[in-house]
Amino acid sequence: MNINVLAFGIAKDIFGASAIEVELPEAGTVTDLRSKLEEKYPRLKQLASYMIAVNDAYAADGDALQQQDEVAIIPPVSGG
Amino acid sequence: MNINVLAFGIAKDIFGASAIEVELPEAGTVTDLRSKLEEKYPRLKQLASYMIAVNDAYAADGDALQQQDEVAIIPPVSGG
Amino acid sequence: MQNNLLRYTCQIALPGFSEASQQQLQEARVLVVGAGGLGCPAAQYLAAAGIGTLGIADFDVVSVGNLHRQVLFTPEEVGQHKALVACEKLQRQNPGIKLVPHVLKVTSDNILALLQEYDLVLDGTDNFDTKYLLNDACVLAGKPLVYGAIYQFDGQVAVWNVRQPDGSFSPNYRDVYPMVDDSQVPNCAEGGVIPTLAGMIGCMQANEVIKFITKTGDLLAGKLLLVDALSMQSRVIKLGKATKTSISALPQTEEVPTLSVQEVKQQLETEGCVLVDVRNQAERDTYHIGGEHVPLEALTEEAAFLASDKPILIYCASGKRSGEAVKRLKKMFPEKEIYSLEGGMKAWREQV
Amino acid sequence: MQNNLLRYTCQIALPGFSEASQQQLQEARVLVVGAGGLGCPAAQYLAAAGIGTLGIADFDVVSVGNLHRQVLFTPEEVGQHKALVACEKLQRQNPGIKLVPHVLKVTSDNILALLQEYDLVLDGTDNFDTKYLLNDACVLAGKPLVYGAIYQFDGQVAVWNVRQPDGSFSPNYRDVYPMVDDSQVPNCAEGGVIPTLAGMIGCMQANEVIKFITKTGDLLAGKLLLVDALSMQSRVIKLGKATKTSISALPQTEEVPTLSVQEVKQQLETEGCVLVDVRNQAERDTYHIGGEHVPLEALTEEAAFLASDKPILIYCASGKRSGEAVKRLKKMFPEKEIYSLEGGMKAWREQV
Repeated sequence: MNINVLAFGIAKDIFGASAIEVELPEAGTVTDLRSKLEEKYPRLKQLASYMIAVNDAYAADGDALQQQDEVAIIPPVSGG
Repeated sequence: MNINVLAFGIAKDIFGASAIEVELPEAGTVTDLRSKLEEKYPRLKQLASYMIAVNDAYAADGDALQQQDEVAIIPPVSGG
Repeated sequence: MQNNLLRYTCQIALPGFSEASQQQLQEARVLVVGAGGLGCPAAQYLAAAGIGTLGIADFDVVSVGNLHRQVLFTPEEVGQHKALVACEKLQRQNPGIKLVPHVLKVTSDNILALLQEYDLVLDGTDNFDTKYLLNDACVLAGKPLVYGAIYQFDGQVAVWNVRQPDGSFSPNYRDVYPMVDDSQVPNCAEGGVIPTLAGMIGCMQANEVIKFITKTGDLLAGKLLLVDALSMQSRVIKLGKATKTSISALPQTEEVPTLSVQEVKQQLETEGCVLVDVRNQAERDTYHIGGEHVPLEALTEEAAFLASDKPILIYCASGKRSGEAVKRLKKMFPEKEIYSLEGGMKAWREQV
Repeated sequence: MQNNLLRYTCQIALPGFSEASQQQLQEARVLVVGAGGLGCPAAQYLAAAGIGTLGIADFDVVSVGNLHRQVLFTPEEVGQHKALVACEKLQRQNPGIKLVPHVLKVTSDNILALLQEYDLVLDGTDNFDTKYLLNDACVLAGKPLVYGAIYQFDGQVAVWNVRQPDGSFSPNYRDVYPMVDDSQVPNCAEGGVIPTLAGMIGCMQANEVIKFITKTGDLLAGKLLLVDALSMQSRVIKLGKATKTSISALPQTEEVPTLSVQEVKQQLETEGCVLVDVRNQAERDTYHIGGEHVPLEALTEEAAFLASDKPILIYCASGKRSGEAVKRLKKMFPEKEIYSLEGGMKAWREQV
């Protein structure tokens, strides 16, 4: 399945776009998405942590994803 | 059909609630909704104008409504 | 980098920004109408960001009740003209820009001349009459208007009348609200307002100004942003691409005869006057200064007080409903001496 | 109404508010950590609204590059301590409250003692080390933390560590971001920030403080608000009801040896030092002050410069990556004399 992934903050720079499509196996999980993204965008892994939200709720690593889910990558921000 | 109507600003005071249900005939329009609301809540008519938004878009008087539409009543606000 | 740009390093570093963007801000001429809850934060950020010419129009003076949300003012400045105090402070904040105070009430007689000096207007006003006047004047002058409004915990922001690539103009206030009976909509003096919402909405307006001038991001043109400070949920309502209204003349500003608190005190001590309270029963019960009680809705039916040959002074919470009452009565009895108490019970309690 | 409440009439009039709410605000003790882009507007509105005891903690002095978004400061105050200038101005804005300046860098040694004086903390800091320190200290002290953060056009707001009716605490920063490699996330000095976003987010933080103290509305507890100033779309992410983290000790504050611009100039004119630029190639190409160029990522592999017996001065755009570089090198070579240039190239260009 193809998951539409929205980028926030520095993730926009890392992806070079404000949204990307990621191909995942059926019944893929948040962990699968993380691995796929970090493989393609190593800088994401270097952040040490970033939040994945699915349909505007925090998603834990084991959560299953579905084609129509709205997925957002929300990296930390430190400015003040 | 039953339409769920969200209230903003002074409409919350007028309805006495932040959301109400309104019974409309099938294929009812925005005009039908206005009449129904103004009949039940005369103060709404006294505002002279208020916006009705359907699914986060401005709705003109003739527009048809559907059961699952999210309808919002957005009265004018003047403070500064 | 030039020395005078050091101040702006952190915004020039933004993606899509450059020294040329800063130059656009420096060349821009922005008029803020109303130095109140919205105008104060908006003007602070426009000055900080380097808008080259910043006009502040307000005829009013600072009052104690302003201070909980109008962050440019201190108690020491109560009684001074807001436009002058604001310009003086903002000039200290950024000596590299030009500040222009306009101590005047914008009216149908002066607004078009005033607009000629500016590229863009920020609406920091607190009443429908001035909101419609600004809207219609900006439409006639072909200039964009960054609108904001607040009440209790609800705020609105939009950019009206932006020229599109096809030559049409984006919707304006009359596309959304063709007309309003303003006696039916309470203002902040009556219903209250949370100060932090004024700050948010004023900053959002300044943000749209900067985006417009530097051509950055997606403007709130053809859109209306609604903010709820209780839940911090907000939504953007789509209004369509182009205006459907046609505006060909300004609404004429009606002069309402008013008396200040001090003038009323003097009048009561000398020849006296008939006091009429047009607020509702609950407001009357909380506090009043005597006289007849005729709620605004009942005014034209219960105008027995007009039989007196003394001047009539109408009062409400803020001067808004009493102004409306004076307008209505003056239409029916143009020769009668009728006044509205300026600032209403709020001003009375501050000054007596 | 008492005379000292006149200032607050327009917020006491709010639905759900009363004179008792104003009394709650008067009795509250709020600590704002960081008087920068977020702390300035937040403190302005907290002072205006009548928070009875308002502490401002900041060790830094005003610099020219702050002025585009830190609206409490003027060019005349460059070089003065932010906490002192802020408290003096806010005291004039509201003489009826107590302002407490804390000119200090919060560290693992002093934060818990400082928190004892306050009921609630507002995070106006600009770096991950202090954000984690505040978060963990508030969790240990059982006090809520109103978090805010900004970068370019993106902002975040949340209220961490709120005690729930069942005795559990709402999520905190580590539930969302367990740890961060801060050298990988640019700060505002590097990537820029739009000043109006700082204003919006600071006002939203002050708004959550007022809501918390007066028990009004729905707090952003168990939620994270994301704001995009380019489109003005925002969304609220649900984080769950209770924290899943367990925090039992504070992260120890690491002291990074730094040299100020003036100290570096003096050093270069006397015994000299080895300059190392840890920025990326594009930044290097735009402007540099000489020395070796070793991007942070390559630092530990390409540390030939360590062979010199002169002191080593590492520099970047803002002092953040150079600080990180010093920490890493000090771990490997604790006896070496290695410094970070305080404020980086930004400070250099302002002061040389």
